[in-house]
Amino acid sequence: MLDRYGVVALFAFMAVLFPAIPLVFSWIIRPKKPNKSKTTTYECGLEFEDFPEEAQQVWVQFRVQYFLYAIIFVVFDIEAVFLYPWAVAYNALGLYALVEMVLFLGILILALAYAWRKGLLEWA
Amino acid sequence: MIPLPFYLVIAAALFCVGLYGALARRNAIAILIGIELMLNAVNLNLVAFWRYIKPASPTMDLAGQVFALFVVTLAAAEAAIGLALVIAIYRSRDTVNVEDVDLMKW
Amino acid sequence: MSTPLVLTYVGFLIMAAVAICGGLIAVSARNLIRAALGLILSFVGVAGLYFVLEAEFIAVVQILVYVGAISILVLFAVMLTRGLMRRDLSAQNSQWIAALVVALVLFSALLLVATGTNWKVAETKIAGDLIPKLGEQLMTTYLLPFEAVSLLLLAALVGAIVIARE
Amino acid sequence: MDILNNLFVSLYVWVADLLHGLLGGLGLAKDAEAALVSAIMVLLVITVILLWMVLMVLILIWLERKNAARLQDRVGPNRVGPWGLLQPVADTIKMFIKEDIVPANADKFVHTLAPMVAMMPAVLAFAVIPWGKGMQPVDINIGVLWIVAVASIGTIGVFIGGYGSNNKYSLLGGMRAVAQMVSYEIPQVLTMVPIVLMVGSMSLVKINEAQSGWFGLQWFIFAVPVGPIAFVVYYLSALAEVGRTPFDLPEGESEIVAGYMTEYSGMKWGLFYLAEYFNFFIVCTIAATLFLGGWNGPILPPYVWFILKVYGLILLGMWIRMTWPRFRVDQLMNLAWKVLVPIALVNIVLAGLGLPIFKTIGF
Amino acid sequence: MPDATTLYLILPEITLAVFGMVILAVDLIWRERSRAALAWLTVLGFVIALATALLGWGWNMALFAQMYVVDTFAIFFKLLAAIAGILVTLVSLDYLRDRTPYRGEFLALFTFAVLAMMMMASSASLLMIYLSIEFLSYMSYLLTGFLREDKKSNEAAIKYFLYGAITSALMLYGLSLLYGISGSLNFADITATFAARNDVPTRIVALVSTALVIAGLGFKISLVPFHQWAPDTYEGAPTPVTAFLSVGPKAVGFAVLLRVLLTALPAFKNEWIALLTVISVLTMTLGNLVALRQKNVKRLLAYSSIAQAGYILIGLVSVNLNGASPFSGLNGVLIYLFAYLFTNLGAFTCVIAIENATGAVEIDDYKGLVKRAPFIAALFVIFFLSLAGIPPTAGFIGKFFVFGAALREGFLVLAAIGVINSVISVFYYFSVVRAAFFEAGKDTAPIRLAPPITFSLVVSAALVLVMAVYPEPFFNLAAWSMGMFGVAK
Amino acid sequence: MVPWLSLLVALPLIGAVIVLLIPKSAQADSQIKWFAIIWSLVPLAVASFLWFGLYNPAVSKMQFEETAMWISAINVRYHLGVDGLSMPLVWLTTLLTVLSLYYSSFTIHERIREFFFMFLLLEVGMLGVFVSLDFFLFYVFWELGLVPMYFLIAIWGHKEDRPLYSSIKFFLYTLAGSVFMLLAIIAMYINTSSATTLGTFDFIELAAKKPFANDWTFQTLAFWAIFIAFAIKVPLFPFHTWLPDAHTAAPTAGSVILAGILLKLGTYGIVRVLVPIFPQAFQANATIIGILAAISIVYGALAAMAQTDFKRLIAYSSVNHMGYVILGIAAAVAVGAAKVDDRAIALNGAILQMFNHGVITGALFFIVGMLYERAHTRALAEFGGLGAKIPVYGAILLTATFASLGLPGLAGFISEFMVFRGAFATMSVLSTISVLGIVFGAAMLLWKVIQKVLLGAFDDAKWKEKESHGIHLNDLVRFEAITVAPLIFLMVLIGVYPSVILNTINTLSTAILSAIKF
Repeated sequence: MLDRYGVVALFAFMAVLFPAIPLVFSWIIRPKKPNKSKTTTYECGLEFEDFPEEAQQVWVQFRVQYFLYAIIFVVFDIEAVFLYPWAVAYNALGLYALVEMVLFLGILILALAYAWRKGLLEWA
Repeated sequence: MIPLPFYLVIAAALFCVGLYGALARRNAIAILIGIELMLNAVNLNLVAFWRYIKPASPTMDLAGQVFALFVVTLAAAEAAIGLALVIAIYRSRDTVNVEDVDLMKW
Repeated sequence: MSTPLVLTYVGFLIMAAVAICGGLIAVSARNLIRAALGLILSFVGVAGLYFVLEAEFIAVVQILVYVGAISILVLFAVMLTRGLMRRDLSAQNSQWIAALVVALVLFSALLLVATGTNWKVAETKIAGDLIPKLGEQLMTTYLLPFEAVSLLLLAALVGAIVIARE
Repeated sequence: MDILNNLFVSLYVWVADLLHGLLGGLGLAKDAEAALVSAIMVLLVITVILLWMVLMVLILIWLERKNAARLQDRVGPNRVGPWGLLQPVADTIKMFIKEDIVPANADKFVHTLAPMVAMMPAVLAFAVIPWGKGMQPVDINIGVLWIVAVASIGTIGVFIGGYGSNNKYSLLGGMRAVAQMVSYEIPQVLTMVPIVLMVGSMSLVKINEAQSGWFGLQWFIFAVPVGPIAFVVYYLSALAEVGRTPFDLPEGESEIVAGYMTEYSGMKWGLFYLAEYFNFFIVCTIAATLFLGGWNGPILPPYVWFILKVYGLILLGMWIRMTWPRFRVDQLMNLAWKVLVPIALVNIVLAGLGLPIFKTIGF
Repeated sequence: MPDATTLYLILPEITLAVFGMVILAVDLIWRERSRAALAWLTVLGFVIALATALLGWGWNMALFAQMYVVDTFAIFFKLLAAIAGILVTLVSLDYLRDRTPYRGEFLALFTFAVLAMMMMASSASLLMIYLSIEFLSYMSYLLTGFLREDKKSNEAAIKYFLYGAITSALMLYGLSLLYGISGSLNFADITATFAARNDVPTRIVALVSTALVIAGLGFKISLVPFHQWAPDTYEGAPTPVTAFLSVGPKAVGFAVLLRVLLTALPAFKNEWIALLTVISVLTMTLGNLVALRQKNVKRLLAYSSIAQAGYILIGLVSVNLNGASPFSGLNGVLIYLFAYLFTNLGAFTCVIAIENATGAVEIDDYKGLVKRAPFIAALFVIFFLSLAGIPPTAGFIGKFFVFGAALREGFLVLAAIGVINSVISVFYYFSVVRAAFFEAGKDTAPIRLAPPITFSLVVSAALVLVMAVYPEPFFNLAAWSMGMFGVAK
Repeated sequence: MVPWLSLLVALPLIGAVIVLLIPKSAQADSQIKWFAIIWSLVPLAVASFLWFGLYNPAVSKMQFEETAMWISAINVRYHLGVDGLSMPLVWLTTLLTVLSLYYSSFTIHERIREFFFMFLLLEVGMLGVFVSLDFFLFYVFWELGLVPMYFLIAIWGHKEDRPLYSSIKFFLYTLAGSVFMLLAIIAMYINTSSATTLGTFDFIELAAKKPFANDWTFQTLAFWAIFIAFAIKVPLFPFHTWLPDAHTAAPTAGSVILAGILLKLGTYGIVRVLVPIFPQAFQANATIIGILAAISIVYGALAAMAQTDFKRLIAYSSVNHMGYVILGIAAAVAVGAAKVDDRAIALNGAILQMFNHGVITGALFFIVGMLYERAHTRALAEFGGLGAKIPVYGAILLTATFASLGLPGLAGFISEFMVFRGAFATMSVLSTISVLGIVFGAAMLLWKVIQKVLLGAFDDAKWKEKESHGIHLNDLVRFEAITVAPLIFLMVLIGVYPSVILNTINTLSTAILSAIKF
């Protein structure tokens, strides 16, 4: 008799183990013959060594768009967190809970509308 | 049950680790990481208290859990705002190192 | 000690170790991505502790929000700002010793509080599903913070976008 | 019939009893023995599930390639084994023995960690999936959220895979993949809310049970209009989240080489690949559970119904993959935020309004 | 579902929430055309909030399961918040015009900031306190960093943010301990717990958590040693925001501190008095001494506002609600805050008026100001006199009651340190006056005042003088506001 | 019932506002000047009418009292009234204001509007202090006078004498003292209040209630807090260091008011507040105060002697002269087997000396100012033989100097004599030492002023040379003569007929002393 979360814990244990086993196994049996050419970074046919020193440090200037997406995502993710207990309890609560949730959602829809209208959802 | 202080000690340790990170790091994002650790530690405290301290009302009082839920939410908002500020300063100053951010004296 | 208790201890200790180790990595790793990974590890450990505490909702929220969302935010921010990360600089600033002292002093104070206080502990069994109760309380007792937090999220979103956008 | 319906449950009980008998001789304390038995049983179950899943994936790969070939008027794999059935096995062996090439400047530790992290959520998600009546490893009251939560760990695997390779294509691919995955996580999460609302629980078992009426045909997909809308939104966003064509931009070969997997080879690549199929499989099981009644269905045993539904969804996904062109990145994001999210939100309100109405008319 | 009474009592909050969202929405819909209208819409919102806040006058209700209290004390701070909102909105109009295209967002966030202030004033639960403080903090961070292209603004915001986040985490830990010891989030239960338990470990918990809470709130009110953010933030933030930060969060920070200390932790009065006395002395002295060296007016006012917090704290540590003495400490704090609101906003409005015209914020740039803008120069003197506590200005009345309370409690040394500090402060305040009046400047072009700025200047100056000449109503206001603490008028 | 005192205080305020409102134009400056001068005559007229017309010198009680509740919560009242102590000072204030404004209208050339505004505001402050009978109100007026004086020194001060430094020094010194007084005021209020009754700020009630009667420590603390505030203003050694700086830097009119009135605020406060309210503490500390006074007297004289700057010399002589006032007060209150008459004489002398010093030093500062206007220097070494060169000026300077050093027949003699006459009874040793101060003072004035400036050889060549730079040593012109004439007249009048004022003072002194138990 294990607690429910004991089972989950065993799953977590296996989640670590399961990907590790083939990795270890293949590490044992596979050949290891690295050379310079193999270990260069893939550059669409260009030789990595040709690049100046600072370019070998891989850094691409990412656009802030990604981050803005992440912000919007975080906000809605949290919204979802609040939606679930509400949904579970909804049956017991009655219609006023709907009103409250619509308020909550309305406020966040405004956030979505803001992002939309300001063009943040365009991947330009 | 495991004694409550076990949790509290872990939370305190985590909190102080976070505090150290927040105070000792150079990079603004690293400081933020420390702060997130601190908030996390507090949440652990709250949940542990919720579980162990006799609830104030006969129906199961979820105050601690609810508080923790809100702390999670606020931590997310805080991270969003803080990182936005970090990005803004990176853009204008090419650094996220708090020691380089010294247009004005601390 | 009964076996379930032993197992609980084992779970607790593992999760606590994960949380603390993650935290240590997070504050000491030079590479910010690794620091962020340490942070995630710590989040996972704390989530595990929540499971041990039978606060499964908070645990899963912890994973969803912290691991799934906040860490993404952090990782993106690191990527966006990493161009000029100087490798020659140490990760710690000049006052790290002071910081260490502060943290240790605080820790000893908190340790004293945690262990020296008579917390009025009660052993309560959690019967049944608490999530409906949680939802109910969110809609009644905690209605005000619930609605306020949505405003806060709206404002934070708008503000963060204004600040961060190009 | 009953035996057939409860085949696996009976098997489980029988093995557990056997174990009890075997361990009885050790003279352990009673609760320790029980714990040990159930631990072993759980590990067994996990192993069975994972082996079964690997097998399924091999079949899936074969199926997909065959299907693709058929639809595109080709033959597909046909050399290894009958109808090329052993092709995936050969591929697997190749993966094991292939050299693992790590770029020189890469963050080796992170590079190795990434495929493992990508794999983890898939395994964790299996913990709550109900394969048939009484055939779920564990029934927790946060089942639905659990799936979403662990799935979100996968994004980190993808991200650090991109980062750990120290290659700008990988990095770009990783970032894109993450942006896409998180974007589609939102409609996916939101669209499950109406189901939870109708059931009043997040437990996947309860959700199954709630769909058991009408001779096993009270599926939520029939709960017009909320159900079908939710299903479509879920299915599309799930496909997108697991990066299936036409949503496979992150690894669009023609655009950014192979995305975050560019620098991966050998078993690590294999793990990513496996995880992708696992995830695809998982979202199909969730879709089946939430909207298609899970194991519910007349006549046939529950687990058969379940597998049938899952396979149906998988085939649907493959069909979509074969026939639709790839989305552009802007279309992709537009679809998520400007179409699916608003629809899902409206759907929630609809469900909230509809439920009391249905209740009053005694539905 | 909240009942009608509840909705009635939280009307000001509802108003501000609605207005904040409407401003955002209008900005989204109209874009270009709405710019000027938005500001007036914001002002309208604050005016309505002010009016509706008064509706709750005389009520003493705990709403939302005791988490949210609408009493005269809260209403006092709501009035304060609304007034600050109106004045700051008015002065920010011209300032923002050339500096940011995101004015709709600015006004919306600002409205939310004022909303958060109101929520802080009413919070009577650990959860609400944390939530509202964070709400206000986030809005403050964002408003501080609102000038994205301005390096100083960025820097100010990031420093503010990092300090704020660390201290609020500390405070949160303190709050969690309070929850742990009492098992409840509500102040009433916490008080009851501490009334019932008085053993040494409990006292230690209370002490540690009080110290941590003071750290968090001390950040908001810029108490030493949690003040380091203030000078940089004040200097770098958009000046209207600086003006707001110097009065708004500070005032409600005190509101929360008062409520926490007086309703949740009265059992540990001796402990927190000892702690706060030290902090008060440090705050006054450090603020004043460092202010002496400042060359930038915004920075100077930042240190000044640190020092002012120290004075106000004198009133807090001298709280003695027994008897009907006019020197109860609490009313000193309230009157002081009210006086400080108008004074400091007025002083900052002068700074903004000059900055709008010339872009200058250094003391040296103020040379010859009296020739260019005699009106502003004269008002500067009035506001500085008030800040220094010299009659006949509002600041004097504030100091009078604060120091009076210290004397009543026998804190002679504290009061003496306080008055010595106020003498020191004259020196740096007058360094601005000196530049403005006695030294010749290069530029002599007259400075024009925009009507909204003139209006708020006149209002501030008038109130600064009126409070001194006719303090009776303000005294009564403060006295009524203390009703919740069981002090009869 | 005419609210005379309110009127008196309000008039300059109204004038100040009108000055601000006079529209800008080419003639605005002269309009402002003449308006302000004429307007300032009104308070003088009112004050004269009150003193010589309505005031009853035989009554020791407050006259023309006005009372109204101001802040009921703390029992602050708008309470005005004058008695024999304040009446002469009120009158002197209005007089010196008129003279200063008149003189300034000829000598101030820049920022006219602000100057006259500040000056009228200053008059409000000074009058307010003299007429208010509520400590709160008193304090407000007390501080109100600070700001205009600060601006007067800083803006119109002599640029070469560091006016900015001097003005802020003046401001901070005074403020530093007065904030402690504020604390004492509040403490007295709290002490006189109880759980059920409000305390009081009223001078008369405070004198009756005697706060801290049972708390010696607190009484002493409060006493000293208030005393130091006043002593700084007087200024008494060792709080005097602001004075020479402020005087040298201030414009002539500013110096006149500073010496003539503002210094009196300190001694006025001591008599008004400390003597009636803290008689015990005063008695106990009278010796210390007497010693400080004696030091002030001697030190002031010696320091004056060491000066090379004419104005600084006068400034230090003020330290010396105000020392007499303090000595007189201290002696009047000190414990000792003195007759009440002796005490009354000492106190009368002290109060009269206040008035006289205002007249004499006011005049002296005018006179120095006039010389400075001509010579653009105040260095004593530069002058010599002026008596012959500019005789009218010389005569006036001579008169004022003699009045200052106490030549019989002139004002200074009467009051100084009375102070010593009374003080010997209780403080014989200190008085004896202080007489040295008189000697030094006389020597200083005779040597430094009369001998060096008026007598001696006039350096023709030097002044010829200076004439090429536009410096002309002319004799007094009409406006200057008009300015000093009333003061010279007063010196003589009081010198020969002191009763005009002593009558008023004596009633009060007797009343004050009779209220004290010896």
